[in-house]
Amino acid sequence: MSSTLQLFKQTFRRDLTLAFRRKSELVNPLIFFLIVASLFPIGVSPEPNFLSQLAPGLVWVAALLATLLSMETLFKSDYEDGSLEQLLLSPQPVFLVVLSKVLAHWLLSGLALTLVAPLLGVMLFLPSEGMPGLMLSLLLGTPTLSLIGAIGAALTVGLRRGGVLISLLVLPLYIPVLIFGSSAVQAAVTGLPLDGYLALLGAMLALALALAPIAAGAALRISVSG
Amino acid sequence: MSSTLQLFKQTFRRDLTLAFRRKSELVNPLIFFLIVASLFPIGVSPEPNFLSQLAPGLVWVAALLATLLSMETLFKSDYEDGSLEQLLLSPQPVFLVVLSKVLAHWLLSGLALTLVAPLLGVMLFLPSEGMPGLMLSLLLGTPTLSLIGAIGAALTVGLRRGGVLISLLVLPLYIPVLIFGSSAVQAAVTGLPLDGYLALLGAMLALALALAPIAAGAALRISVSG
Amino acid sequence: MAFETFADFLNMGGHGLYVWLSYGLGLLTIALCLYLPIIQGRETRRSLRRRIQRESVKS
Amino acid sequence: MASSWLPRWFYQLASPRWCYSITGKLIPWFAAIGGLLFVIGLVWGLAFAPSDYQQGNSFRIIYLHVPTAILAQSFYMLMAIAGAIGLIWKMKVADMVAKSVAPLGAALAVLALATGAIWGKPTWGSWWVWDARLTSMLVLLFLYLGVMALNSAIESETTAAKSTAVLALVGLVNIPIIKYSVEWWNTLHQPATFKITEKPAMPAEMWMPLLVMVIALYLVFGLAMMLRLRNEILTRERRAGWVKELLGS
Amino acid sequence: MAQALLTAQSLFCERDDRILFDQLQLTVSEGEIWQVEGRNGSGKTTLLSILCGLSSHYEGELYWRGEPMDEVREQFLSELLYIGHQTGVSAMLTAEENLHWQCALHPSLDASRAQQALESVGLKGFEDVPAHQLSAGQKRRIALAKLYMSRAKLWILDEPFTAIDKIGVAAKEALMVEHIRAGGSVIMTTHQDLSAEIPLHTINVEHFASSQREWS
Amino acid sequence: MAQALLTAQSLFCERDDRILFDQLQLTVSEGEIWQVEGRNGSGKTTLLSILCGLSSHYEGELYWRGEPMDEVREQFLSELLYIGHQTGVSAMLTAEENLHWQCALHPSLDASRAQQALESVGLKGFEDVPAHQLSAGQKRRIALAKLYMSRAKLWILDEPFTAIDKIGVAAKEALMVEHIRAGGSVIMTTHQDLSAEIPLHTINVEHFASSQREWS
Ligand code: HEM
Ligand SMILES: Nc1ncnc2c1ncn2[C@@H]1O[C@H](COP(=O)(O)OP(=O)(O)OP(=O)(O)O)[C@@H](O)[C@H]1O
Ligand SMILES: Nc1ncnc2c1ncn2[C@@H]1O[C@H](COP(=O)(O)OP(=O)(O)OP(=O)(O)O)[C@@H](O)[C@H]1O
Ligand SMILES: [Mg+2]
Ligand SMILES: [Mg+2]
Repeated sequence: MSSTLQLFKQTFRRDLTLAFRRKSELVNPLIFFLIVASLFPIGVSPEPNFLSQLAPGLVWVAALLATLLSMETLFKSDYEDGSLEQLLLSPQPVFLVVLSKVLAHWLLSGLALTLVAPLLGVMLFLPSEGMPGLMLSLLLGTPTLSLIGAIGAALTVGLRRGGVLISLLVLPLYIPVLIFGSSAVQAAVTGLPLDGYLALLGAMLALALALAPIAAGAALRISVSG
Repeated sequence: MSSTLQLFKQTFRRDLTLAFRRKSELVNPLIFFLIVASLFPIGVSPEPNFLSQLAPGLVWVAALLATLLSMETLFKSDYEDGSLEQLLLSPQPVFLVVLSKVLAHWLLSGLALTLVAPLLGVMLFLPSEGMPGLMLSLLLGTPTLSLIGAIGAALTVGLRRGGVLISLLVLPLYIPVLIFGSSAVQAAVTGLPLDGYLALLGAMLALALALAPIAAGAALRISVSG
Repeated sequence: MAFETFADFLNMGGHGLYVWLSYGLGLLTIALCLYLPIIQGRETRRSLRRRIQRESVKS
Repeated sequence: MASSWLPRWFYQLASPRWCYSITGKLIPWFAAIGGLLFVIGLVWGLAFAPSDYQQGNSFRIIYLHVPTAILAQSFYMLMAIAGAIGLIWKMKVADMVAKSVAPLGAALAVLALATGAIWGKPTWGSWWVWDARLTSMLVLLFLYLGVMALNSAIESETTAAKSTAVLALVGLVNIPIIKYSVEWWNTLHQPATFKITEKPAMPAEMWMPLLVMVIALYLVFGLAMMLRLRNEILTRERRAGWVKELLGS
Repeated sequence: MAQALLTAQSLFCERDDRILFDQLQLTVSEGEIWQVEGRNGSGKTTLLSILCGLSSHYEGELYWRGEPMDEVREQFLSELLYIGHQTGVSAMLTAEENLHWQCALHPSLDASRAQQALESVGLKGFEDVPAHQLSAGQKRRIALAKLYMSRAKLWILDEPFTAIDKIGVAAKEALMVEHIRAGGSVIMTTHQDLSAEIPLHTINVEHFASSQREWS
Repeated sequence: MAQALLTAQSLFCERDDRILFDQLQLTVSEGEIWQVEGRNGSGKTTLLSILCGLSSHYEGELYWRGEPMDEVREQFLSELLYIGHQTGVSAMLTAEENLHWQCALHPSLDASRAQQALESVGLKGFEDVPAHQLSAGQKRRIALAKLYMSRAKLWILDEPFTAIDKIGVAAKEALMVEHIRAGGSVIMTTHQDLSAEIPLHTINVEHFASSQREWS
C-alpha cells in the first residue's frame, strides 16, 4: 500500500517538475484565459452593460476552453517517449497515476484559473456580488473538467494528429458543467441562492472522481496496445 | 524556376494528403468552430435578441480560436520526424514551402470556416443581411490569421510543450483582424457600407502575405539550429 | 504648495486612496526593478567567483 | 560580419567588455540625476502642482501614469530595434539589451495599466473600460509577455535571443496597425482636454513636473536596464578572460 | 532442470493480411538468453510486445511459470523489466528524475542503487542535465541504467544496443551474463553480433512466417 | 590529387560549459569515406550538424571546394545529402510519398529512380503502406533509399545503420564504395564495425576535446 502512495506522490511531483521546468507551461492556461476573455469586448462590444450580461457565461466558457487546450498535453509526451508503455507494464494500478497527473494538471490550470477569475470579472464588469459564486463554482467545476478531459486525452493519445479531436470528444461532456457553473454565477449575480448549483457541481465532481481515472486508465491501455 | 514551382505544388499536395489521411484533422477545425459557437447559447443566454447582438463578434472570435488551435500542428510533426531539417538543407527557398503549407492549411481551416459560417449565423440569429459581410470578411481575414499563426508556429516548434505558448504569441497580433472583421459584419448587419473594412482586411492580407512567409522561414531556421 | 495642511495633502480632496495607491504601487515596482537586478548581480558574481576558484584549483 | 561603413563606436558597443565598463561608468550618473529628478518631480507633482478644476487631486496620478505609458511604448521600440541589430549584425550586446529590456517594459506596461485603472475609478466610475488607449496598452503588455514567455521557454541563449528578436520585430510591424485599429474601433476616450497634443490647455505648472517625471523615469529605468545588462554580460561572457580577471581578484 | 519462466504456445500474429508468424513456440527458462532474430519487418518487436502484454494483436497462449498469463499478470509484471524502442525517458527530466519515477512505477527496481547505476552507464556528471540535452546514446543509457538496478527475473530488451558505443555494449553484455548466472533470463533483439562468450539461444521469427493456417 | 570538397578549420564547440572539441581540422576530399569516431556524448552528431550547416553553435571556418561556406551555401546544399538521427520520414505518408517530397526538396535526388530505390532497400510491396505501420528498420530504410537516388557529391550520414539488419548494412556499405569510386565522398558515424574492405579515414572527436583556448 505504501508503495502505491509513493507512486502517487512521485507522479505528482514529476508532473509538477515537468511543468515548472517550462515556466511558460505554468502561466499559459492563465494567460490564455485572460486573452480569450479580452477578445470578447474587442470582437463583440465594449459596452459595460452588455458585457456584464455576458460575463458569467463567458468566464465559464473561457475556463472550459483553457482547460481543454492544456488537456491535450496531459499524456502526449508520455506516449511519445514510451513512458506510457512503462506505466502499463507496472504492477501498480494505472488509475492512480492518472489521478495524480490530473491533480497536478488541475493545480496549474483549474485552480490557477479560479484564482484569477475575479480579475476577469472586473474586466467584464461582472457585478461584485457575483464574485463568490464565480470562484466557488469554478473551484468545484474545473476539477471535473480536468477529469473528463483526461479521458479524452487518453483516448486520443495514440493518434498522430489528434489535436482538435479531443475537443470534439470532450466538449459535449463538458456541457452539464458549463450549464450549472454559469447558472451558479448568474444566480449569485441576481442574489438567488446558489447552494443547489454548487451541490450539483459537487455531485458531478464526486462522480467524475470515481469514474474518470478508471475510464482514462482503460483508455490508455487501449491506446497503447492498438 | 520550374523546380521551385514544383516544390510549391508538391508541398501543397503533401500537406493535403497528410490532412486527408487523418480524416479527423480535416473536419476538426470546423466542428470546433461549431461547438464553440454553440457553447454560448448554452453558457450565456438562449435569447434570440441577445444572441443576434453577440453573433458578429462571436463568429469571428470562434474563427480566430479555431484557426489558432489548428495552427500548432503546422510544423510540429515535420519538426519531430526531421522533415524540417531536410527542408532547411534544401537549396530551394524556405519561404516558398512555408507559403505552400499555409495555403494548404488555410484551405482546410479558413476557407472551410468561411463556408460553414452562414450555418453559424443562422444558429445565432444573425440577421440575413449580415451574411455576405460575414463571408467576405472571413474570406479576406482568415488567410491573414493563418499567415500570422505560421510565424508563431515556427517560433515555438522547437519547444517541447509549446502548446499554449503559441496562443500567447499570436493572439495579440490577431486583434486588428478581429476588429475589422467583426466591424465589417456589424456594418453589414446595420446596412452601412463595408468596402472600407474589406479594403483594410485586404491590405493586411497583402502585408502578411509579403512578410509572414519570410519571417516564418527565418524563425524555422532559428528553431531548428537551436 | 497646493495644500493647506498635511492632512489635506494625505486626503487629496477625497481621492487620497487612489493617488496614494497608485504612487505606492509605482514606487514599489520601481524599487523592485532596481533591487532585483542588484541582488541577482550579487548572486551571479558570487557563483561565478566560486566557479573560477574551482577551476583554478582543478588545473 | 558587418561591413565597414558603420561608425567605430558601433563596433565598440559590440564588445561586451567595453559595454560592461562604459555602463559601469554611466550608472552613478544615471542614479544621481535620475534620483534627483524623480524626487523633484514627485514632490512637485504631488504637493505643488495646482489641482485640476474638474478632477480635483486625482489627476495627480498623471505624473506616474503618463511617463510609464510613454516608457512602456518606447521600451518596446528599443527592444525590437536591439533585437534587429542582434539578428542582422550578430551583435551579442544587442541581444542582451533586448533581453534586459523586456521585463522592464512589461513592468512599465503593468504600471501604466494599474495607475490608469486606479485613476479610472474616481473619474469614470469603473476600474476598466474598453477604450482604445487602454486596449492597445493591454495588447502591448501581451506582446511583452509573449516575448518573455518565448525567451524563457528556449534554453539556448543565442536561439532564444534570435527567436525573440523575430517576434519583437513582427510585433513592431503590428503595433501601428494595432494602435490604429483599436483607436478607430473605439474612441470613447476621455475628453481630449488632457491630451498632450493639446498642451496649451494644460498650464505650465501642470506639465512641467510631468516633463521632469518623464525624464526621471527614463533615467531610472535606463539605470535598471543597465544593471540587468551587466548581469547578462557577466553570465554570458563567464568564460572570457576579462571576466575572470575582473572577478578573480 | 531450470524452471520455465515464460512459455508461448502456438502464437499467431497477422498484420495487414500478412502473417508475421504462426504456431510460434517459445519457452524461456531460468538462466537463458534468447535472441530473437529476423530481418527488418519480420516481427521481432511485435513478438516482444506480445510477450510482455503490451499488444493484443495475437492469438495463442502465454504462460508465466506455468500458469496462464491472465491469471498471474500482476505477478508477471512485478518480475518483468522491459525496455522498448521508445525507452520511457522523459526529455525534460534529468537522468535522476527519470530513474526515480521508474522506481516508483516498478517496485522491482532498487531505488537505492540509482546513483551507482548512473555511474556505471557513464552518466556521472550528467545526473542533473535534462535528457533532451544529452546525445542519442546518452539518452538510451538512462534507460539502460535500469538494468543495473533491476531485481526482475525476466528482461525483455528490444534493440538495447541502439546508439550505444562499443564499450557500452561490452558492459551490457557482461551484465546480462551476470543476470543469467543469478537465475534470471533475457529475451532480446539486436542486429549486431554479440560477443562469442555469451551462451545464446536463438529463435528466428521468419521460420514461423509461412503458414498454411486453417481459417475457422 | 583529388580535390578537397569540405574543409573545416579550427572548429570549436561548447555545450553547457563543456568543450566538445577545439581546433578541430578536417579536410574531406573526393573519393574519401570519413568515419567520425567517439564515445556516446563525445560530439559526433554535433560535428555533423555543424558541418552541414544545421547548427550555429560553433566558432571556426568552413569551406566548400575552397570557398567560404557563407558565400557558396546554395551550391553546397545542392551537392549535399544528409540523413540524421531523425530521418525526415513522415509517419503518415507512404514510402513513395515520402520520397516524392524529398525529391522536390532536393533536386540532386533523381525522382525517376524512386521505384527502383525502394526495391533495392527491400520495401517492394510496402510502397503504399503509411510509414507508421512499418517496423523501425523499415522506416529507416525509406530514408536510406535516398542513397540510391542521390547525385549529390557529399553524403553526411549520422548512424545510418541504426535498426538495419545485416544484409541491409552490407548493401549500404557496397553502395558507399561505389559512390566514392565515382568521385563522391562520405562523412558518417556509426558504432558498428564496418567491413574491412572499405577504405576508411577516421577522425576521433575526443582527441580534440581538451583545449587551451584563449578567451577574448
Ligand atoms: C487602465 C487604464 C488606462 C490606460 C491603460 C491608459 C493608457 C494610456 C496611454 C497608453 C497613454 C498615452 C501616453 C503617450 O504615449 O503619450 C495615456 C495617456 C494619458 N492618459 Fe491614460 N490610460 C488609462 C486610464 C486613464 C484615465 C482613467 C485617465 C484620466 C481620466 C487617463 C488620462 C490620461 C492622460 C491625461 C494622458 C496624457 C495625455 C496624452 O498623452 O494624450 N488615462 N494613457
Ligand atoms: N541541445 C543540447 N543542449 C545542450 N547540450 C547538448 C545538446 N545536444 C547535445 N548536447 C551535448 O553535447 C554533447 C555531444 O552530443 P552529440 O549528440 O554530438 O554526441 P554524439 O557523439 O553524437 O553521441 P552519440 O554517440 O550518443 O550519438 C553531449 O554530451 C550533450 O550533453
Ligand atoms: N501499427 C502497425 N500497424 C500495422 N502493421 C504494423 C504495425 N506495426 C508493425 N506492423 C507490421 O508488422 C511487421 C513487423 O514489424 P516489427 O516492428 O515487429 O518488425 P521488427 O522485426 O521489429 O523489425 P525491425 O528489425 O525493423 O525492428 C512490419 O512489417 C510492419 O509492416
Ligand atoms: Mg523492431
Ligand atoms: Mg549522435
